Amino acid sequence: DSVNVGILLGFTGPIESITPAMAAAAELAFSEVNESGLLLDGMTIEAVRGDSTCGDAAAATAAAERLVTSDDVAAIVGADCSGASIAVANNVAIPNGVVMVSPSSTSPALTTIDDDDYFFRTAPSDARQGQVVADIVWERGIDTVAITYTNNDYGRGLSEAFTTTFEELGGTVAINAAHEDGRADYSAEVGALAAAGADDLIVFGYVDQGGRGIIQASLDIDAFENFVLADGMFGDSLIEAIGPELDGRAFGTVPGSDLEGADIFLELAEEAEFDGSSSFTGESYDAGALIALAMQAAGSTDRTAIRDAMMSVANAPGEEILPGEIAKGLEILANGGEIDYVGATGVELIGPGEAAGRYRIYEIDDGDFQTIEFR
Amino acid sequence: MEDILNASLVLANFVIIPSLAYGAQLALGALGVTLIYAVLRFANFAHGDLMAFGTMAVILVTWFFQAQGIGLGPLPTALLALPFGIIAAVLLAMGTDRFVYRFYRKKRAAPVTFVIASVGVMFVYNALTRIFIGTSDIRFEDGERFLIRARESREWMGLAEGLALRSSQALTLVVAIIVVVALFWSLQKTRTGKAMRAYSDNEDLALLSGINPGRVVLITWVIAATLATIAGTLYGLDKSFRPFNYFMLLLPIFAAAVVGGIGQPFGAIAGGFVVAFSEVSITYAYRRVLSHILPEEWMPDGLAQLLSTDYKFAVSFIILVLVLLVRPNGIFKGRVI
Amino acid sequence: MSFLIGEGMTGGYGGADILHDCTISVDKGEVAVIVGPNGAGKSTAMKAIFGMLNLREGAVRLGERAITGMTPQERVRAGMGFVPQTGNVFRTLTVQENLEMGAFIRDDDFSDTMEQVFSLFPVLAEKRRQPAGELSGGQRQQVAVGRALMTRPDVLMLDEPTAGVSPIVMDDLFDKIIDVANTGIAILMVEQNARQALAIADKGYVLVQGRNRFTDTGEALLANPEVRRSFLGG
Amino acid sequence: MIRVEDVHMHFGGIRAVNGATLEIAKGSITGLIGPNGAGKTTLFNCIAGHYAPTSGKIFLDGEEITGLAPHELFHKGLLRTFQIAHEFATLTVRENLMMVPGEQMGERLWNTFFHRKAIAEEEAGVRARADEVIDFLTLNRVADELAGNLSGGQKKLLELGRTMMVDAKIVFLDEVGAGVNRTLLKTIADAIRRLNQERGYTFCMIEHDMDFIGDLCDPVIVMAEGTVLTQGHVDEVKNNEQVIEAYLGTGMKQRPNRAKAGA
Amino acid sequence: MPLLYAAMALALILVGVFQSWTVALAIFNLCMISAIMALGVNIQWGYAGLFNVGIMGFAALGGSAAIIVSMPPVTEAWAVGWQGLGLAALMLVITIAAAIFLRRRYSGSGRNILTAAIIIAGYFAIRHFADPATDAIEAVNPTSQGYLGGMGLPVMLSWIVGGLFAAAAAYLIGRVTLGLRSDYLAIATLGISEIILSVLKNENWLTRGVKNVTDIPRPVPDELDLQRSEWFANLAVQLDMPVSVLSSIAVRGAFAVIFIVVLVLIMILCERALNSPWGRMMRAIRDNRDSAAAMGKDITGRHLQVFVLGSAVVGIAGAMLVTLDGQFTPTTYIPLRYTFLIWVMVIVGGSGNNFGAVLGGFVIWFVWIQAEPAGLWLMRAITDTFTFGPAMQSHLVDSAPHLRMLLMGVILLTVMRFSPRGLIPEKSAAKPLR
Ligand SMILES: Nc1ncnc2c1ncn2[C@@H]1O[C@H](COP(=O)(O)OP(=O)(O)OP(=O)(O)O)[C@@H](O)[C@H]1O
Ligand SMILES: Nc1ncnc2c1ncn2[C@@H]1O[C@H](COP(=O)(O)OP(=O)(O)OP(=O)(O)O)[C@@H](O)[C@H]1O
Ligand SMILES: [Mg+2]
Ligand SMILES: [Mg+2]
Repeated sequence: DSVNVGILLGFTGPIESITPAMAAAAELAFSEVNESGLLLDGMTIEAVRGDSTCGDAAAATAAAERLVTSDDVAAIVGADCSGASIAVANNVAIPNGVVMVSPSSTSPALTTIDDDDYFFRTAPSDARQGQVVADIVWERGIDTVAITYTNNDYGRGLSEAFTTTFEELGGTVAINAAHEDGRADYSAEVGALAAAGADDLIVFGYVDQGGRGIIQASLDIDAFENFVLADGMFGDSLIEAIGPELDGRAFGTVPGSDLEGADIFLELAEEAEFDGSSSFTGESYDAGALIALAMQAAGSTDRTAIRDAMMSVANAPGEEILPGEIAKGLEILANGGEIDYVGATGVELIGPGEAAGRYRIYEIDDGDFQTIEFR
Repeated sequence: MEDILNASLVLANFVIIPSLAYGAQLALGALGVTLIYAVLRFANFAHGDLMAFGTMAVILVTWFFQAQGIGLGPLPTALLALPFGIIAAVLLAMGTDRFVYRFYRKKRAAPVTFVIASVGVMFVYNALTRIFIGTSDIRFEDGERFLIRARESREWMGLAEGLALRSSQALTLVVAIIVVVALFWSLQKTRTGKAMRAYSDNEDLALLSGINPGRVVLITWVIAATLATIAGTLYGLDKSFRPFNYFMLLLPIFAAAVVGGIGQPFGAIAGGFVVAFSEVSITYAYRRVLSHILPEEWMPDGLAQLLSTDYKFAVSFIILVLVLLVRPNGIFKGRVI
Repeated sequence: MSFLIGEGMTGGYGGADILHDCTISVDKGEVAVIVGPNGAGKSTAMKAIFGMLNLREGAVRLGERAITGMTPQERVRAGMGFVPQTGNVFRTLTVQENLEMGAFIRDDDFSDTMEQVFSLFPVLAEKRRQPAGELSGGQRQQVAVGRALMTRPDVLMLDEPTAGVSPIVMDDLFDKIIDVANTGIAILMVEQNARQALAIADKGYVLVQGRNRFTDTGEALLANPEVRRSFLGG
Repeated sequence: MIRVEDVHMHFGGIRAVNGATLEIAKGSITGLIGPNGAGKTTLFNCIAGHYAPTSGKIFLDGEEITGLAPHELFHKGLLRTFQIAHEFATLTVRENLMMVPGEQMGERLWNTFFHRKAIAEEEAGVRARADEVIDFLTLNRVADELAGNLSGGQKKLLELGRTMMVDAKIVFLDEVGAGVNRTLLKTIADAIRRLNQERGYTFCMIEHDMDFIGDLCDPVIVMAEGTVLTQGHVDEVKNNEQVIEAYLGTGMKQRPNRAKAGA
Repeated sequence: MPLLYAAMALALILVGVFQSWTVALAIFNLCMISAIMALGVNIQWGYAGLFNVGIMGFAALGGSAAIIVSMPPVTEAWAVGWQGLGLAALMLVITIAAAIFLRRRYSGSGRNILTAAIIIAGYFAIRHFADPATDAIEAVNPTSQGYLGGMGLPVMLSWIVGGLFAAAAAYLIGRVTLGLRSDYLAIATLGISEIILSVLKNENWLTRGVKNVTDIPRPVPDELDLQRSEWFANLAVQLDMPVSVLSSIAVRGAFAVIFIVVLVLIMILCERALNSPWGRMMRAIRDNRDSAAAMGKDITGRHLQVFVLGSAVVGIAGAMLVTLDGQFTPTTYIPLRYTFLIWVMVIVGGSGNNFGAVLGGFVIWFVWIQAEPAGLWLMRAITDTFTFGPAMQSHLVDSAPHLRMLLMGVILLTVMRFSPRGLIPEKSAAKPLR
């Protein structure tokens, strides 16, 4: 017996370079479930991929529609970009009563969406991260910064949240300028940012996109002292691409509460031959795991039942479940116990069904991300 | 004196060198577009993805060489792999022409039919590249990254500002100049070049002059694919390889080709630099430059920026539209169809 | 057996046939002229002989060879030259380049021939660096003829070479055509300045609706009152 | 009717028209001749609004028309044909003619939505007129053929036909005769004469066929190197030394008869 | 032609049977929007030969109308911003008036410089008043509002307004650029569409910029409301259908009916225009501008007319699309999807023929959407039939989405191969042209 679960991510389009790893992560969770054979008396999960294209709401809706009505999925991991997530939620998931667990939509707008409780996300809202970044920057004694953000709801939302907190703290934002992803050249942006007179640059962008382009260009002409990064910039490819020049010059935040979970996940990813440090892979794994666990807790693959079980498996009380321990979780649930899924990113769903937003503060040094603290 | 030196160093670092390198990258791409346009009379939307394909082949061969420990010392290994990439791209382009464009040429289809066919070809290339090498971001540069480093040069010159010059930037510029001169010379002076121009002007009459159209088309694709691979590889060396970026590069490349006067090799070069310089110089904040040359009390409060970088892309296009309004056929008076 | 012959040609542009069993031939050193009303198929016949049209029936022979299946560019190499009626210059190429393209298949030094063309059409020498697209109508016609002369072909086919050229140039042109024919080249031309053309023709064809209507020596056609009235403007 | 005062038209360094001054009398059929490249077509283009002259003035019935757009001139009754045929290639011959009349109510978008009856009636009228013209030009066989597929001469005829679709004041003909069968050209000459006499059209025509010019035109204006060389009745002009040297040549030379020579 | 339309209908029905009816309806609705956009492009290219590659900009502009018409106004934002914006608007009017006055009064060499000076001065004056006002507006509740909101009117009104927006922009753009010829016009329009998009992305006070506006009201009932209402639940029981499925079908069906009405209306007008002396005149202009001008046709005027009309139709479709999606996300507007794909529709369908353009809209959208599952299916078929190593296997699976592009390209090229002049070619050009 098997049940379909949709994976709706932007396999083509602007974020196509990070999606394969995200999908692989979600599927890793499913294969753990399937190998254990413990889900609902040996039921297996069949992943069905759909292409959200990230950009095109109409195409995303069509793909979701197919997943829901034709492939009859019990729940969906996705979508990724906030625009696509909202379109899919409003036009397909909510009307049809299908649970969506987005690993990467961080727009604050999703907090207030009228979702009949069907929309969840393992990524926290940007509003919180902006505050955290502002705090750590201020604490390090930096009072003037330049900001560059990727020109979409993620970047813009983060920069607004950051600016508000940072100015309340007494800091100055010398320049706050957007950059477009996927452009050929970022010298103009770096020129303007550098001229503003700040020594430190905050980059609210994507690691495989304009964000990296900007850091690269800044380093090439030695425009800034330090770089402050957010979750979108967290990823090994940053270090691989830029090399030792960033050592000791960059710090930032990424969602996560527990070093242990993240490390285990990295190992699992390595075994499964994908890059576990790439953006939103942990969140994707967690999204997949949550869906499976919720099914088990609900005792059925009924869509609404999955929704109702979601919060209880994600949060305390109960036994903490780390990556690789899904089988254990399934077993506990089957025996009528309770679990608190922690996973790769320290999942803790709050209010409207989104990650609470614990952040790991990291620094780049010795060619790697070094964890400093959590908050 | 030192102030002026500092100011010009800032200007060089942030405006001139980046614009030159970026302009040269655009120009190389635009040359290929312009050539196809000149001879085959259509705007080839697949050019960006042809660049990506050629570069992909270069990367695969580069990896092989790197694994074998073959290298060029301070120069990137990719240069050694370049010929292989060119061959791959040429084969692909020739195959495409054989199976797609030749049919429409025989039918004497309208140029727009070719354009749309090239959109179809773009989809196919797009998929091929991604299926072969995936979608992720790839750095394949090795060798010496910098000719001059900002920090070192600052210490060495003892000035407040330094100068940075990457090897890939210099390489791009040199190659661009060589390629355009060679191309221009061969179009104007060689027999084949003249045959190409004649063919582009009037196909029927070219037949009557004994020109073999098949050969002309073939040579055109060979040159275009070569240019595409060179442009793509240089761009990839300078930035990084990501298939999606090559598609996005198409817009500024087209802009460059058209503004320069479509069908004109020198126009492509001029267009590339116009686009690059307008993007960078109009949105640059001149505060830092001014801070070196203006006395304290004259310093403006703001950033001395003409327009925010939010509008960078828009600005370069406004410039384009303005250029076209003054010179409706582009800077070098390209052909109109 | 004539040097160049299009025999029993039947065919058209894909729709209805334009040519019906039409035969045209010319020999070395001869001038043959085709006349007829507008739309009769004169240009079509020329194109058919040059391989720019698919023939349903009939054959084209050059010398002893059957060349029906050859592409136009192969015919050029086989020694045929053609000036079409319209679109007969490279507009973006300069006058000189236009002439050079005429000599494209020649590997020898063609500067002599170019000088001859320039002395025949002095304006062209003056305008040698100007794109042909900027020339006046008559000047373009001269470029077109000059281009064909550059080829040094065995057969020269001209579709209305004198349309739009001034009387003085037309005279020179006809003289030149005679000269060329006298060097042993076969000349086949379509003309609406039919009286002048027939006056120098060894052979004349009157085509009507794609069929041979009259075929005779130039002199005889000129003397034929029906031909004069119906096709030569009295 | 038309007065051209010291018109210059320069393309970069090339002085295509270099101070032309001339007048075309109302009701005349004026010929314009001159060697190739004399600037005749360029002058036409200046008058018909295709180019704005570099300097100089042009008047129509005393009103200055320098620099007006071609379509404005059309509505003032000034029509022209093109030396190199400018047919509408994807329209049929009949449509080529039917599109000419100005101010058709069916050319207003609003009417096409809501006044279809009236348009249909109007179309019937235009069509009838087009058919007359087609008959006259012996284009019946190709009336429904795309104009792009016409033979060279047929395109020329079509050019002429378009001027016959409306009541014009003055018509500029740029070598309508080149490439047209001589027998047909006679009929065309008759038609021009008739239009001139019965409808009062003024004509100005460029032509290289001296018989045609001699038959129709009075006066004849001779241009050379961008200026007016001389002007007068055909016979005067024909005997003008300068004209003979620059344009006419010494007339039909006696050539050896090829047919005999070859035999 | 009827055959082709029947085949298209059959394809949609097959989707209904084999996938689901909601999928079929969803595709159908977007097919219709695509068809309308394609009609807009056809008006410009097929009728008049205007090479407009700025479709994306007009679609986005039309889409923004949906916000401005239908969202509820944000009173707080108006309160803080109206004065500044009003003054800025006043400055704009003054600047334009001054520039016009100057150009009327003076002629001579200094004229252009003076105009430029006035415009620059005006620009700074406008910025002086507008900047604080927009900042204040954007500061109002930025996570959910931060913009002026709309007028709270019925959303269908925005379709007309969207058309008007696009038309107004097209008028301005056309006045400036229509003198340019084909490829130059193309790049100019391409550039201008990017400019329009930059404005929509960065002027947050107006349309919330990249922060997107969601929950735009719909002209049809909400699925959840339907599901909760009793009569509907009863209906579902009677029809023996899950209530959620029925609600989806009902909502999509309602959209479909409205869209059909719009499409048919536009289609009738287009057909009447094309098959009239007006259409003939446009084709003549397309064939040869010089000659048409000599025949008394006002080329620039007519070009402006079709440019405005075609853009308006695209604008209408843009507004409809936003209405259907229920949200306005400026980042989704990329040339590939909103310009090139539409062009593909027109050319594949048959430019110059309205029925062709509509069919093209249907076919290409259908392929665009169905190429995705088809690609997945194909890859599964491959991996099921042959066995590969695990690395190769996962690589192949990851490649599946790109088969979508491959299929799209192959289908496009195949269709064009067998009907190079479009599925339903332009009527008058029935014979091959050399
Ligand atoms: N667009 C142009 N650019 C440059 N030179 C031009 C242009 N148009 C015409 N000329 C030049 O101007 C001169 C006059 O040309 P025009 O076409 O007016 O001659 P014409 O008297 O009509 O000759 P013909 O009898 O051969 O038609 C020619 O020498 C031509 O080369
Ligand atoms: N490309 C074409 N496609 C279809 N029909 C054509 C094409 N070219 C010419 N025709 C038709 O073929 C017929 C003969 O044309 P052709 O050009 O041979 O005439 P012609 O005798 O050269 O006339 P002219 O003296 O006017 O040049 C004409 O009726 C014309 O309409
Ligand atoms: Mg002919
Ligand atoms: Mg002339």
